[in-house]
Formats: sequence, structure tokens, C-alpha cells
Amino acid sequence: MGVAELEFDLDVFSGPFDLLLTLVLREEVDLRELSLAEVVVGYIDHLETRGELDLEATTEFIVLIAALLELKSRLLLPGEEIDELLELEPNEAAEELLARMLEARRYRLAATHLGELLAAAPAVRYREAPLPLELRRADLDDAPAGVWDPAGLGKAIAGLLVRPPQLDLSHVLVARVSVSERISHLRQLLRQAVELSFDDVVSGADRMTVAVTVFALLELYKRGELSWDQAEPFGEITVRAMSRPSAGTRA
Amino acid sequence: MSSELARTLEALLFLSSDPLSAEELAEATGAGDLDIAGALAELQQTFAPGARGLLLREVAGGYTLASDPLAEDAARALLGRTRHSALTPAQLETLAIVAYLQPVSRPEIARIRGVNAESPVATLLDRSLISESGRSEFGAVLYTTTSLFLKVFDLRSLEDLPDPSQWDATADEAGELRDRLLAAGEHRAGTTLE
Amino acid sequence: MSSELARTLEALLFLSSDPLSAEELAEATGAGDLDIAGALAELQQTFAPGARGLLLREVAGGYTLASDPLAEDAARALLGRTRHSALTPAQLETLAIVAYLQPVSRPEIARIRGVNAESPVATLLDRSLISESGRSEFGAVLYTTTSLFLKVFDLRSLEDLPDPSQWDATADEAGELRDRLLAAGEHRAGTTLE
Repeated sequence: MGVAELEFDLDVFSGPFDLLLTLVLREEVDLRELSLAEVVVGYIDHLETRGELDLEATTEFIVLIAALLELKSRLLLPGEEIDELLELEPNEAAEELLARMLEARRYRLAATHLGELLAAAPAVRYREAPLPLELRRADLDDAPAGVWDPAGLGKAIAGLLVRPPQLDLSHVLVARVSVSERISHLRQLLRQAVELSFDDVVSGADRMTVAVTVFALLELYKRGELSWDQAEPFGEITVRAMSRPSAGTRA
Repeated sequence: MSSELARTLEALLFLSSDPLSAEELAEATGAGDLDIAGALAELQQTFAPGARGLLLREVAGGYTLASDPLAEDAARALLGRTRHSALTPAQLETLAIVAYLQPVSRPEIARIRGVNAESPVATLLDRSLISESGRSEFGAVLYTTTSLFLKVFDLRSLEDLPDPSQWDATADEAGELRDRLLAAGEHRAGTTLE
Repeated sequence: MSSELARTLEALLFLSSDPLSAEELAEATGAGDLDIAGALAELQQTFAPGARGLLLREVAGGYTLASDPLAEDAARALLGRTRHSALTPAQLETLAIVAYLQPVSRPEIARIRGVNAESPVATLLDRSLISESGRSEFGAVLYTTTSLFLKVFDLRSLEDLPDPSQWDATADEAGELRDRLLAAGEHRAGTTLE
């Protein structure tokens, strides 16, 4: 069964996924009110009932849900930040999204064609043996002198020294708060309490600070300093200290 | 008993891991084009299907020897692996993008697929279906398909791949999708959020 | 026209890079020892010296196909040309890293390039442009360039390697070349992340 026929029973919609997509695109279902987490959970339930992973359907689902997430995140951002985040007019954004969907479709179908070619190729095998030693060995005496220009080596090293241009992210993110700042904030709070509610950590903070705090949370999780629990989507997030830096080694 | 030139060509085809064109064979042996054509015709006959355990195949821009499908079961038993275990949809999609857009970088593949391409690229490299070919202006490694790719997919050249535009949505389909997206966009633009 | 078993054995011998014993051939084909012996005798005749471009050789451990020495000059001409054909960008990068930083390990080359270096290192070893020289303190094989490398690049010594600062001003910055290459490599890996 493809992703399209997958049935959902959500707060704002019940029916197959392809209909949901159509309605979202026609704005008959408000994406802002649609719980994408519910859609994902529904899909995971569906996977569990089936007991097997259909990679193709899953890939399709991930691409679609990613497109929905991107659309939704654009919708949810306050008006002035849209300009800062993406200097795209709504119709430009739609064109871009359209182009991307069509391009992805082209190569998905090309891949299907390649799969058919592979299946239809004759059952022959090719030899993959190394050359016999006497032909492989390059002899110092036989080697032609000066066939290659040493400048090529210098250029190659110079090329490796070049740092690619730093992506200019200034238009994307106006840094009002930094991850490291949020990390120290979290560490400080975790020194005072073993367990925290994420809502308390970010109470009164603006949207950007909340987002950056999530990054800080991920970073500290990666470093093994904390873990968290969330019983259900949109439920409360409980942050827990894993190992407190001991007072002796780290002040 | 084959002619000396046909015997030499047979040995060269046996040694080379890449298919060899008539020009390459002529250059290596110093023989004229006509003689090469004659010797190749001789080999075509020697390796006619059903005659021997090997076949002379024209693939990937040249001639190459391959095992007869007759030996496939025994070869699998001996070498302990399938000819080319089926590629996953992600690997095929990545391969399709490389085949059509080469040379192409991993970030570009990821952009088109909408998901990270690290793992399929690594597998395709590992199986020698794609290889590195220089760097983009931003320093990302570029990839192209290999002659093994052509061999495995039984293609004479990349030109044998069909024009990918045949898979594009029709103008009507694309137009309809565009209208929907634009309607959504206009609606959004008119909405004051919070 | 050979028997089916002889054809299958021919294909197996063609595919295997190592000699195959009669037992291995029997196991892969499921044929009895006598049949294998008969089919091998048939192949001995097919590949009698002077008959074809390949010879059936009996070596320690079994049977193997080899190219007839008749083709050796042509093979040298063919493969010598590829041996001295231009290096691919990946090979040139790898060779440059070994030349400027030697001795250097493969993981270090991979860190600088931002991609796996297995295949270019293997080719450079095969072409005798680099060779193994000991191990790092972490047990990784270290590579250095060879005297053949100096000869084909017409360098009297490694001191004669060109100064990269003429192509890139940053090469003039203070600091060890190795450190700067590693830093740039990490930077590159960071920006090509998807």
C-alpha cells in the first residue's frame, strides 16, 4: 500500500493521505491547525501494524511530510520574520516548491527505469581480477621522466588549503541569542535542580530564543549532560541532568 | 585455431577491466582498422552464444568478455554473492541523479531528493558504480558514473539512457499544481499572523 | 562446441582471480570428480598453447586462466598508456597530500580531503607513486612518495616541490602546512554537511 491511500483520523481531518494533501494545497484544511505530529504518529502506527518497512513508501512519506513541515513553518512565523528568513514572495516560494516537487518526481521515475534496466540486464558477470604482477609493476627504469608537471601538485595543495566561502546566513538568522549562551543558562539551571520543565526554562522567551534553546538542549544531550522525556506530542518536556560536573574538576 | 591478432585481442580483453574500443585495440596492437574488424568478427564467432563459457559483449563504449548466464548458478555458489544485489530505491534514485546530472555533488543530490544522500553515495562508491571526479567551486566532491555502471545496467553509453523529460509532469498537471500552490501562497500573504 | 560443464568451468576460471582446485570446481557446479576431470581435459585441449589468446595453467592450488605471452607487448602498450595517463583529480589531491606531508596516514588524507581516500591510495600504490613506510603511533599505515614519483615529476628532491602560495595566498599564512590542511578539511566537511 502506498502512502497516498494511508487513512488518517485526525482532529481536523479524517480520510486518506492524498486527499489530505490536496485539501492542504487547496487551503481547505488549514495547515496551521493540522497536527503534523499526529500525521507522523499515525504513520508510525501504520508501520507497526504492518510489521515491515516499505522503504519506497517511507521515502515518499518523508519527502511529503518534509514539504508540509516547510510550508507550515513558513506559515507559523510572524510576518516580519518571513522577510528576514526567506526573501521570497509567496508566489516565488510556491514556484520553488513546485519546481522542487517536479524535479524530485523526474528522478524518482528515472530511478524506476534504472531498476527495470537492472532487472532486464542479462545474467552475465565481468572479470574483476587485478592485473598480473608483471604487468602491474611500474618499473623505475621504464618510467618516463618528467611526464607530469609538479605545478599540478602545488595547485592541488593550494586548492585543499582554500576554505570554501562561509555561507552567508545573516539574512536567515538574526542572532539575538546564541547557543552557547543558552547552554550556560541550561547548565546553571541544572545545577540548581535535577529536573526541569522545558516550559519553565523558556518562560517568557521569544520564539527565536525557544528555538535556540532547543539546539542547546540537543547539544547538551549529545555531550551526555542531560536527557529529556516527552510523554506525548506537544506534551510537557522534562529535562533531566545526567551527570553533574563535579565541583572539583569543573567549577 | 584463431589468427594471431584474434588471439592477442582475446588476451587484451581478458586483462582489461574496462571495455576496449576498436581504436584502443588498434593502438595497442599496431594493427590496422580493417584487421581489427576482421579479428573482432573472428572473436564474435568464437564466442557466439552457446559455443563457449564466455561471451563477447559490446557494452560501455567497447568490447568486453563476460561469463555466459549458463554459469550463473555455479558462479554464485563459488563467489558467494549475487551478481549485483538489488539496489534500494534510495540508491537507485541517487544513481539516477548522478547518471543524468554528472558531475554532481552530494549536497546537490540531497537538495533534489529532499533527504541526506550520504549513505547511498557511500554504497554506490563502494560498489564502484559511481566515482569521484573533481570538486565543485565550493569544494564539494563531484561524482560521475563509472564504466561498471554501464556494464551492470547493460548500456553501450550514457546516451542510451532515455531523455528524463519524458517523466516530467504534463504541462496541465504542473499547471494545476502551480495554481494550487499559488492560491495557497496568496491566501497566506493576505493572512495576518498573530 | 564444448560440453556444458566445460563451458561452466571456463566461466568460473575466467571470473576467479585465484586458481581454483578440482574440488572447488566440483563443489560450485555440483558435478562429480570424474565429470570435472573430463571437463578439465576438454578445456586443456581448448586452451592448448597456440590455440587461443588464453592459456589454462595448472599452478599450485589449482587451475587458472592466463593471457598468452604472445599478447605481452600489446598488453604493455595498452596498460602503459593508462599508467602514464593523467591522474584523476582525486589521485592528484591524494598524491599532493602525501608529497607535502609525508609520511602521512590514510585517515589523515581522508580528513583533509573530506572524503574516503581508499580508492586513490590503492591506485597510487599500484602505480608505484607512493609506498608504505611504517605505521603511525595509532597503528595506521603511513605513506611516502617513491623515487619513481620524483622521476615522473622531474624533481631532484622533495625540496623542489613548488610553493603553493603562488596559487593561493592563504598558503603563506603562518602555521604548519599539516595543521592548516586539516583545519581547511574540517571546515570543508562542515560546510558540505546536508
